Amino acid sequence: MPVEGSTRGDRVDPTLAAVLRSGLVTQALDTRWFDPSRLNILIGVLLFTAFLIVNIFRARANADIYVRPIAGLKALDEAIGRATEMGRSVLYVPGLSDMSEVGTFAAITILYRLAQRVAEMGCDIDVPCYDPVVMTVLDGAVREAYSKVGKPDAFRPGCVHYVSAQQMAYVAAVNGFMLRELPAANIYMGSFYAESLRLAETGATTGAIQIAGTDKVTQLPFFVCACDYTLLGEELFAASAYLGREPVQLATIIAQDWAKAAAAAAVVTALALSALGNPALMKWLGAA
Amino acid sequence: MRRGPLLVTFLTGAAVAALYFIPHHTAQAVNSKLLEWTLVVYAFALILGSMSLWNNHARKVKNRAEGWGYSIVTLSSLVVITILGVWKGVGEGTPVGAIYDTVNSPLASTMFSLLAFVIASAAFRAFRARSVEATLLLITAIVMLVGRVSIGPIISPHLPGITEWLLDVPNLAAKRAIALGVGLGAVSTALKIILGIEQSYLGRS
Amino acid sequence: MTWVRRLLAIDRRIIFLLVATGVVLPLLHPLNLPVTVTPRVKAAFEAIDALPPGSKVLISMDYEPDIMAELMPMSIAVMRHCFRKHLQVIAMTLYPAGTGLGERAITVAAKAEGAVKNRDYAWLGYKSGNQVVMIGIGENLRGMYPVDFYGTPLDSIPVTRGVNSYRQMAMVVNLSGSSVTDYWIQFAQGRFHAPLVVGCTAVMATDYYPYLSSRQILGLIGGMKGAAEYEALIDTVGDARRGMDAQSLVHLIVVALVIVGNGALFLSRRSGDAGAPAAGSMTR
Amino acid sequence: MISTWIAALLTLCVFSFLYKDNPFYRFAEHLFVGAAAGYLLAVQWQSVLIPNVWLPLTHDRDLVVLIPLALGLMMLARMWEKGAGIARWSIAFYVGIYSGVAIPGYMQAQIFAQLADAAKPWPPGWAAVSSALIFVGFLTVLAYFFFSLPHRGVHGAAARVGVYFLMVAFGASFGYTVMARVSLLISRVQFLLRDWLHLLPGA
Repeated sequence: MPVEGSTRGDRVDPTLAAVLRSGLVTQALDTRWFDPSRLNILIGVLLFTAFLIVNIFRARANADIYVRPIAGLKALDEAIGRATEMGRSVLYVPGLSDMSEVGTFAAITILYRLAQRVAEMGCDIDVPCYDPVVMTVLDGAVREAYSKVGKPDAFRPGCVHYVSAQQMAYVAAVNGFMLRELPAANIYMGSFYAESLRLAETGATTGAIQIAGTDKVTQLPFFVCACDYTLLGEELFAASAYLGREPVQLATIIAQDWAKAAAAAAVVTALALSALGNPALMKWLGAA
Repeated sequence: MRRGPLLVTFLTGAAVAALYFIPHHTAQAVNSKLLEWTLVVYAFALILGSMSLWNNHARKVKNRAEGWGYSIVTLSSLVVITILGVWKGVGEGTPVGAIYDTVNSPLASTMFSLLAFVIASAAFRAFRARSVEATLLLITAIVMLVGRVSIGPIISPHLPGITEWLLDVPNLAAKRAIALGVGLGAVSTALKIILGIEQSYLGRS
Repeated sequence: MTWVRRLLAIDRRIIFLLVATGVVLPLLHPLNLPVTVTPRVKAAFEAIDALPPGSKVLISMDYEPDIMAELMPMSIAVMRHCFRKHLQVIAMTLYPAGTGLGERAITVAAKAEGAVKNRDYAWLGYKSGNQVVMIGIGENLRGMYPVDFYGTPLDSIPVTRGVNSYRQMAMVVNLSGSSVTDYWIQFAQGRFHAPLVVGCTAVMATDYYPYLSSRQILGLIGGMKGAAEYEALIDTVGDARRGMDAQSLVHLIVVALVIVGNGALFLSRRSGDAGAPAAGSMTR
Repeated sequence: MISTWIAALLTLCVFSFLYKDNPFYRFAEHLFVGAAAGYLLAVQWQSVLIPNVWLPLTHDRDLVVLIPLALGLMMLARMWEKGAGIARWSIAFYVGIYSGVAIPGYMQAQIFAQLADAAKPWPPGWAAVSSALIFVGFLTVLAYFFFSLPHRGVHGAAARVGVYFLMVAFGASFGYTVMARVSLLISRVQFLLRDWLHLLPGA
């Protein structure tokens, strides 16, 4: 393999050369107020916003919207019940991500619901946090949940707490907690990374009920192997909507389904057109 | 009470989203500034987080809770490294840099490498071909494990090609659909936040 | 079938010992099995190899010590390739704990290839904010990094003089172990059309095949194996290649464990041994 | 030299966990939590608060910096229960920005760019079979993640096929993940054998 002095241009794949050149376009100060190549994205955003709004109105008018049931959600109640009986706590791990990750929002919504159940049943919950901003948000959500069911005094300050923003330090601390405090249920909801297997395996050795859900697909095989119930990928988002049964949340799921159908239709049409020798739609989709 | 913050979210979110479509240099300068500010907010949030860590362990020490001695270890390392880092810097050649190389770095990488053992034990005790799906998953995993390393071509010269095909075709198809779904989920969450439909981050669902 | 029961209930520490042996033996007595280069790593190599000398390459080493085993050899190999091709490297990290590692990687690579700080490379250090930093660089590099890691203004460094954004960079290389890679695709590539090459942990590698197909990324180096392939491509022997024998052996051990574990469970079920322990502590 | 010894001993403290949970491991764990948090704090100070707040304020007299500074300080109000309302403003700002950034980002990279690639004409010959499979896989996995229809009939069948594609993809991830973890262990053992015990040849 000649490396030193290997030449460029003559034996470079032409598509590669095109990409490389397009990255080097030099430009003067831009004075345009709209970038026409991004029209497709704008249309996509507007269309999706429309799907969302239409479905919110539909859902408000008629709350009887179908979302297929998600196995594993029922288990949440069972887990809280078991924790209450045993007089042990529920451990809720809200994922290892910040407020820029959707999984985190699902984790917040699910915790808000879960904390209400926990407050009603009168057991204890512990929420170790990875990101400091997420911690402040979750703390607010749990307080709110306790007030909502009329038990603001039962809220234990410090039950939502920061551990570390370094992954393995976080895992070490949470694993230690699981082994020493033996929570009756470990619930993992949100965006997880490499820590998934260690958390779930350690949790399983303590005999706790384990329920997991993550949008991080690479971690799913491990959760599937070591947990009693696992929500696959997007089921996490659907779960946060399903749990609330609030029209707005359900409407989101439906809007996303519409968008998926639209995406599938666009691909099929664009593919058929480009097979017939008209790549315009394909090119437009990839213009931005 | 929350109307103000909701308005802030709407204005900043809508502005930053719109700025994507506006290449004008003034607009982009505004964009940069807004983005830069979030860095500062994050830094303060981290201070807040560290205080929470402090309180948690300080409480353990005060109450002489089980393992409080270890909490002293946490508290003192937190204080020493923060002070040294603020005072002398954190790069290579500073005391914190040296502590980082001798303490943080080996601890972090070893904690992670424990996973190799955990996986091996789980391979024996937990990874079960319980169903058609699980069987398919395990067989693919085995083909990958053997076919992607040096031993693969020795066992069969076709193995690397098969693994490449599995990655390039079924894997690509599924991952593309997943990326699309995740993308839509992200856009819809962000839209709901900007439009004030989703308020859980303000402590209300 | 008591032996099957006993096998299934084996102390996990015996498995740990097996794995440890599988790692230590080949390191002490290497077989030096050949490393086969896969197409995606070759594509990454060729994308960098195609750049004319003097081109600026932004290399973001977004990882911390926990996964440096995979990404550090990769960083060194990629930067050695850049230095050999006389490309000018602008290096940075988005992870606070990556500061020391990035600096070490670039120094090692520079020493090996005789590259000089500021003439051949600049080390910008850490900035928090992921996406924010990526967009920031696209608009005004100095807004994010007014000075390099050592406090020198960017205009006083030959490598960064005149570099204001991705427009003056021929390529962006992201070496990362987290979803930061998604953001590089969205922002550096998607928003600013910078040609992008990705190196990531093996865990993430399979997720990025759709982006290879669409050419949002031009090449993909996955994990220590990918790093070993890159080392082979630039004809050096680094930590990654030295580890590959152990990698093969431990893979065989894990495969054997899966097969034996499943086989034993199957046998114990078939012999109607209802008392067989459920498949270890993890399955319920 | 001393630092290699300390690093090696800490490495062994962590590995001792494989035998069982013990005081050495707990010591290492707690040291790690504190050291990591302290390091992050110091790094934020040096690389954000100094260059993005302190220097602009003292050197350039750039008063605009007071805005993010105020937002940051408001965040600290969260320390007291009554401050939650004040901190909300900072959170609102932070979340708003990240949401705004996410919308076009995801739309372009994970939706439009991928759709455009999925609509590429198929190559001639055998390669078309692979392209067709990718196409079928993409649509059936989408069908699995379709929540507003029950998994019955044609949609149910498509979702089943989609699950098979998902499982192969999970299997691939799985294999690669095992690979990654083994690599990490190899590197630690390289450190112990080479840098500490000098049983392996040079770095």
